[in-house]
Amino acid sequence: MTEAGSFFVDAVLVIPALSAALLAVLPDDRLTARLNVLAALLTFLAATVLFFERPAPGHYLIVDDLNVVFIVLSTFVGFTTSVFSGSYIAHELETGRLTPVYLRFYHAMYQTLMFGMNLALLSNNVGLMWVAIELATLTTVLMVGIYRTPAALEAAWKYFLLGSVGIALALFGTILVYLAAHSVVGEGLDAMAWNVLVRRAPEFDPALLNLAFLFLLLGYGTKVGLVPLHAWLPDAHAEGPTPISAVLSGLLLNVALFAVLRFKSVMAANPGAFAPGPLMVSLGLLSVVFASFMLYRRHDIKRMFGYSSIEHMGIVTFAFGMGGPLANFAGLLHMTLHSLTKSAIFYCVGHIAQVKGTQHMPDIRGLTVSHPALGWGLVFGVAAIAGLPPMGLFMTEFLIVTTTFARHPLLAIVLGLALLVAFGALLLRLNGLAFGDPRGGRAPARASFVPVVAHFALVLVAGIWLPPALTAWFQHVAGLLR
Amino acid sequence: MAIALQLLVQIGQMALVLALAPLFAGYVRKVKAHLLRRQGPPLAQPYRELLRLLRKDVVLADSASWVFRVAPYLIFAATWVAVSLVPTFAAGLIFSYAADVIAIVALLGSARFMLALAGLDVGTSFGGIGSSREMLIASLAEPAMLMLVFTLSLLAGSTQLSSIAASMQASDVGLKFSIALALLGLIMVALAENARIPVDNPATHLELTMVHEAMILEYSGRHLALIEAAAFLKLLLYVSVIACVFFPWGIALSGQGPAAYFAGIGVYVLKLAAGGFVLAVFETAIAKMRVFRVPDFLGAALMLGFLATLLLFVTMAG
Amino acid sequence: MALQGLLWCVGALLAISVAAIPVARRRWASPAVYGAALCSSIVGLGLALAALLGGGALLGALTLPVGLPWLGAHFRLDALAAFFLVVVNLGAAGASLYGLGYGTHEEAPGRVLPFFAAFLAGMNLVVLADDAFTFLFTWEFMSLTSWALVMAHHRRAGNAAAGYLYLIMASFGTLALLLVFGLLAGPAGGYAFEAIRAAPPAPGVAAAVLVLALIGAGSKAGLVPLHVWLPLAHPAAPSHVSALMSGVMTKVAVYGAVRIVFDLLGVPTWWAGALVALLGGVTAVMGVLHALMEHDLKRLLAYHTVENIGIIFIGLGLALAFGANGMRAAAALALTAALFHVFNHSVFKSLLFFGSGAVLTATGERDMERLGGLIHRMPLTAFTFLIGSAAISALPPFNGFVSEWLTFQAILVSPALPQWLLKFLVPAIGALLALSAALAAACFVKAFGVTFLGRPRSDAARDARETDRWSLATMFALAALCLVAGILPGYFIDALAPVAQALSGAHLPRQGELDWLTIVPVAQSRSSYNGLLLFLIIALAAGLGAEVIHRWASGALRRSAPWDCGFPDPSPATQYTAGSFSQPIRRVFGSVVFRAREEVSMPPPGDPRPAQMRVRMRDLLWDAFYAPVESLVAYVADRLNKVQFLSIRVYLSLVFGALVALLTVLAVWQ
Amino acid sequence: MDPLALDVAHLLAGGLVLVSFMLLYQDRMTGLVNNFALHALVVSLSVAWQAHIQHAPHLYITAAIALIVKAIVIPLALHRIILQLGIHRTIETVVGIGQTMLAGIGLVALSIMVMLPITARAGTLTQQDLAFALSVLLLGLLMMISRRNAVSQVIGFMSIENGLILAATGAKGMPLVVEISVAFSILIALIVIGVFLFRIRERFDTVDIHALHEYRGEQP
Repeated sequence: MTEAGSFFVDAVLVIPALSAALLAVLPDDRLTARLNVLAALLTFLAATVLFFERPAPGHYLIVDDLNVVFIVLSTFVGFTTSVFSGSYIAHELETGRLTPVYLRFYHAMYQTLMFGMNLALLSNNVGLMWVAIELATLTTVLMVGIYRTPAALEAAWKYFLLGSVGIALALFGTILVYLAAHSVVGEGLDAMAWNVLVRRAPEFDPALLNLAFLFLLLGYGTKVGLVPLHAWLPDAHAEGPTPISAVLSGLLLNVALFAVLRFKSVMAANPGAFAPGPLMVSLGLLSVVFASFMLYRRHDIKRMFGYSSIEHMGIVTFAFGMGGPLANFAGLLHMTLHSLTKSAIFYCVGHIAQVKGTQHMPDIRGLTVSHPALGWGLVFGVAAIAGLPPMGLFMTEFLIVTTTFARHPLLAIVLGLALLVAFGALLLRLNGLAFGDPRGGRAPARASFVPVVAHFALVLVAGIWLPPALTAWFQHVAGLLR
Repeated sequence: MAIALQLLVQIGQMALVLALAPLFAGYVRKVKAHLLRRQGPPLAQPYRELLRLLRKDVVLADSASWVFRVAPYLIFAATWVAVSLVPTFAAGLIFSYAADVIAIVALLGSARFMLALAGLDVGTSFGGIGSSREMLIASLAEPAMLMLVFTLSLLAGSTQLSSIAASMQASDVGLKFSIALALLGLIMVALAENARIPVDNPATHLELTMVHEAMILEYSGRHLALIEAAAFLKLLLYVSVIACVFFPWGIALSGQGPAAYFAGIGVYVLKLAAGGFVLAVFETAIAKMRVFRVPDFLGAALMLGFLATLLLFVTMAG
Repeated sequence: MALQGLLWCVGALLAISVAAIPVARRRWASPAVYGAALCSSIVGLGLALAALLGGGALLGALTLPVGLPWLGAHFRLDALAAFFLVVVNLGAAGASLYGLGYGTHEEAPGRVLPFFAAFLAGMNLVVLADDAFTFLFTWEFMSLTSWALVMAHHRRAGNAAAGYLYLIMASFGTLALLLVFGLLAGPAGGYAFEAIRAAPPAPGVAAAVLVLALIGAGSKAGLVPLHVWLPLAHPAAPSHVSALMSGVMTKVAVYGAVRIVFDLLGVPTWWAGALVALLGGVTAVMGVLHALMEHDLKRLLAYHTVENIGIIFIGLGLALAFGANGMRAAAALALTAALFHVFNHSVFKSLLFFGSGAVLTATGERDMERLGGLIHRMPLTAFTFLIGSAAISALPPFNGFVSEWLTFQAILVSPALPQWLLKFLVPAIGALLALSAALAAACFVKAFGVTFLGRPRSDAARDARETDRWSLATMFALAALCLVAGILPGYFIDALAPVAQALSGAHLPRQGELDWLTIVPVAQSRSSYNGLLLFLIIALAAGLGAEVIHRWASGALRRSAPWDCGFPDPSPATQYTAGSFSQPIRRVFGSVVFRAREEVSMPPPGDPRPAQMRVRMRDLLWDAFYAPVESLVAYVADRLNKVQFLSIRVYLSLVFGALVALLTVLAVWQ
Repeated sequence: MDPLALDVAHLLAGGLVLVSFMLLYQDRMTGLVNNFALHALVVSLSVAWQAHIQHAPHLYITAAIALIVKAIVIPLALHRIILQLGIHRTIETVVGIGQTMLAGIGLVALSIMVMLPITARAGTLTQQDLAFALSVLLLGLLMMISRRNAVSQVIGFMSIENGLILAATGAKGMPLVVEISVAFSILIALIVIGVFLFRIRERFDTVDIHALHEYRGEQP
């Protein structure tokens, strides 16, 4: 059944590309919003088929245990985000923050972004993946700056420059990987294909791999938002349109980290190469500690959750750095659940900022009184992101901390305390936002809560019961990652 | 049949203590008066007071609740039962296994609890003073008491007064320094618990110095009579405890015949006389101390208890 | 099998909580939810009782395919779990029954009803859990739901802060437990309790586990110095929830400690016993001293929870010390005392919180200085509260005394211990226990006397009305239980025998068959207690006295104004207040423990200003442990926050620096 | 492969590093832009030479792109921007030129230290190319962080990119080089357009902290 599979793989890429072109030319905004949703939905459906029909890996595209989950996840979040952005954009048009022209541009860019990310996830070729990630970065840069306020422009610039440097470093690393490969595999596309790389990795020159991984970690790590390469992330989250913040936190960070994982699996397969563990552990731990303290002095709600994304990316990096079947499993699961939770949080935050007319947290109070759905949604989201049961992130943090403590007690203690500090900051803000006497606008939110509910339902279920298939894939990948 | 007989003896003991308690109080007063070169009231004076109070009407404050009216009966009953559990002239009476010394102390605690509540019930300022100071003294006295119990149980391997008396009678205990310390501590606790000088003055009605009397200011008639009787019983109880633990000679052990019982009664009365005399001398010899010196006094008792325990460890190890 | 039944009850509770979300605003929602919760708790109580008394016939284990995929959720019902389930479901049933009446006064049912049922479910699950993941999952779930209940009245001043501190401390405890299980399970992740039992940790590891477990469970139980959240959070919740948190949830925390230390950790070490017992003694005294300084009725009760937790931990510590020296019978005695006190405290603390809730609904006041004289307006509530006060003050013939008496008996066995430290330490702990018991009596003379006796200090207190029938029924039932457990303790001790047998390898001699229901923990000649007999004789003597006096002496009674040494003052302001009642104890203890300072400002003669006295107290523990952490976090946050405001060029140089540094490392490393 | 070819390749690659140093040395705007044109020229030459000796015709495209876009179009555009925005003719540096040069030397040393042992097995040509490419990359980064001026930072970034192109061509037979260079050209075009659109005169790193406060919605 592989040709059917390959058909759907192509669909996952073609639909966004076509709809991007289409949306770029269509004038009417009502229609375009719906079209956007429709395209995202079709992409998602096409992607879900990949669960059952996997094509044989080609020169450029591949579907395997690692990316099948993430491709479905990213198309799903892309779909829900498009639904959310429908109601979000409508409000923006009314308030006049966006003109129809920019809206057309926005939708085209949205689909382009989807295309870029799907390509990056599906690509079986290091160079192709690099191009795809650069494409995704560029589109997000343009969307972050879309409001053209000084703050937005500055955020876009910062993102753009740091991103470009990161991209450059990643490219150098990619070249080095090719060099390491082509002396073994021979010249040509094979030397850049994932499945080949992983299979032949043991014969590669470890020294080259080490240098390459160093560049790749720094390059893609910039996209992941690891401290000290993180500077662009909070502002990009704060100043762009909220759907983009959701996609950034929910998907783009994942895609970049996914790239790092691909290369880590290559490293892991090579006995001579140094274990990337310590490097990733230190970067991850640094990110967690730094972000958790940065949460305290935040006043902009979206920027705060941007920092929380840094924290969680740090946790995941830490987990993969620790390695071992349990920690790797936890890391993969954490990536998945974090993207679901964080994007849902941003949906809530977007509506909150719209009804309250501000992102400035001290001006927002008593949401559970004035807007129960939004308020309790936020409470649920924060509880989930803080790793409280019955939500899924509890499982991952449980696995990470317990397994780490058995091996390196000190690391686990630092990590745990950092998590506690971060939780303290989030809960402090949550107390202010969700409880107390209401402050700020009281207009009812005209929002579709379907995306939020869908995400939270998934997170809740994952906390209690995981599908065996998912477990099997993740465990296999965890084994590959060592 | 045997049970009936034992029950009879027990009831006899309860009647005996009830009869002796006022007499003992009067006797102490008399001795104190003599020591002060006064004539003093006749020995039977306490009986007269009780009877007079019983015959009078009760004048009850408007703001008093049922607690105020129920308290005297409970206080009286609890104290009386507590005394009846102490081996006075005979050990191992039928009730005596219902409570060990800890439980006896706790019974007195229940009585105190009710009394303190009664002091607060009417809602006057003096009742409050009395209750709060009484509870302070009690809270300091109980740890000291427990340390002493600890010493005794270490000596006798039991907290059951009858067993303690029996094993103290058996000569193998010998004379240990710890016993003296324990005796001293127990005396201090007894003085505090019974509102005697130097902790409190049973004769005073100077508002700011009184503790026990302040709580019962609002009482009158039969209620007051019951509370006074309870106070007499409590004093008798502590003297009896000291007597049966430290001077256990002549106490009839279980299984001995009626003759032993009557001998025991005689010895018991003699012991009371001696104890009362010592108490009177002590009370006339020293002065009452300020309320906030009481913690030091009872702290000293606690220290004695500790010391007794530690020394006992040493002597036992040796 | 009982386990399935209990899990079904839990499922029912969860279903209730979900179903309550949409309908919470309806008028019938509150009785419906509480009624349903009552039914399921009663069923659970019955099942747990059957399992506890059934002699192992109904115990068992099962695994559900949820939770960690490769592990599943293990559940197990053993004697220990059964006993704690009895405590949990008894408290739950009481709270639900009380809620039937109390819930009608609730202004925000939407914030209470769903979480109430979920909270009950969570507590049941913690006790049933049989693997590390399920245990911590449900443990934290319990914290989360109770936090939501604390935040139910979030607009009242201070509640939000209380909830914040509570959840942070709870997460801190959970973190400690995470580390505990990290150590016990090992890197391979053997999370099932059987696996952990099969591989007991090395001595050094065991020590770390013990300390972490004390931190984890202690922070939830309110062990000093981890107690700071408790007196803030428990009173903030609605009163029946306060009763659950104080009476039951702290017991679940004790269960956690017992499960880890006694069951999973294998053979204890004697110093562990010393540590635990000492912590318990300090906790008991600190808790009761705090309570004495407190004028808020519900906070006073919360501080007493701290005290009783201390008493329980004294028993546990003694059990550890005895067990470490192979003195099984003594260990069983201490353990039985602790567990019996767990049961007793859950009963009378719930009763007292219900009483305070009744007062709160009747007067809207929690501050004792504005109450008084309620016994005239609410006699029945006052009666039950009095019984609760006597029970918690460890006065015979009520249940509180029996468990403390057993603890004393255990302490009196301590001279047989070989270690000299224990020989000397345990008597001192006994003195602490006696002190806390006596102070508790003083504190409840204050609580009951100032609240219910005397003359009303405010209009609210004057116009109070007796509370509703449901609440009264609950309170009377619990009061009756206090008395029954006090006069027939033998049966309760026998019920605890299997638990003691399982945990300490021995159990107390059977008490049920002894003549006249005397309880004899060790030997007849050593010590014995018979609550029933005492109760009967006292009743008899009191009745006799009353009869005689009314028959042959005067029964007449006249009402008049109080005498008060001749100068009575009609204003209720002249009666003793809570503050003045505790003043002597504050002078004696507070000046040391709380640095209590009194400042009297006496205006000069002729100056109409009122004289004032202000009392300043400081919580030294807070200053020692919590304030530094607070300021440290703030300091670091401020320092790091500067990084938010750098220029792009500097950020680029960060990247550059990282790159160059790593390259250098690589170059050197090769 | 005949030594002459190697020497030429070596000459061109080394020349690139030299030009990077010249970029670091420049403190006049126009001179900088011209220098960069030279930089791009050298790159295109070396790429073309690689195409010749590797017999990889598609690399000629890359060379052409480099030549047209970066040696001609962009310098002209930059000159126009400088004129239109009235940018200062002098370049504001963070630390003195001298220190920057010293640091550059250190970086070159570092990159050689790192590269040579690693790429020992990868053939001399690749070896040199990679070593030089890494040096160019690091020098470009150094330039970006040691210059306050927007245009000079853009130029620094473009020199990084030249280094990467060099590396990519140095990696023998690497596919997608053309695509990658195209993608990069798009990136650079965007940067330049950005500079122009957003009227970023002197610097896009705002050093005014208060402005940043206001920008980042962080007023308490």
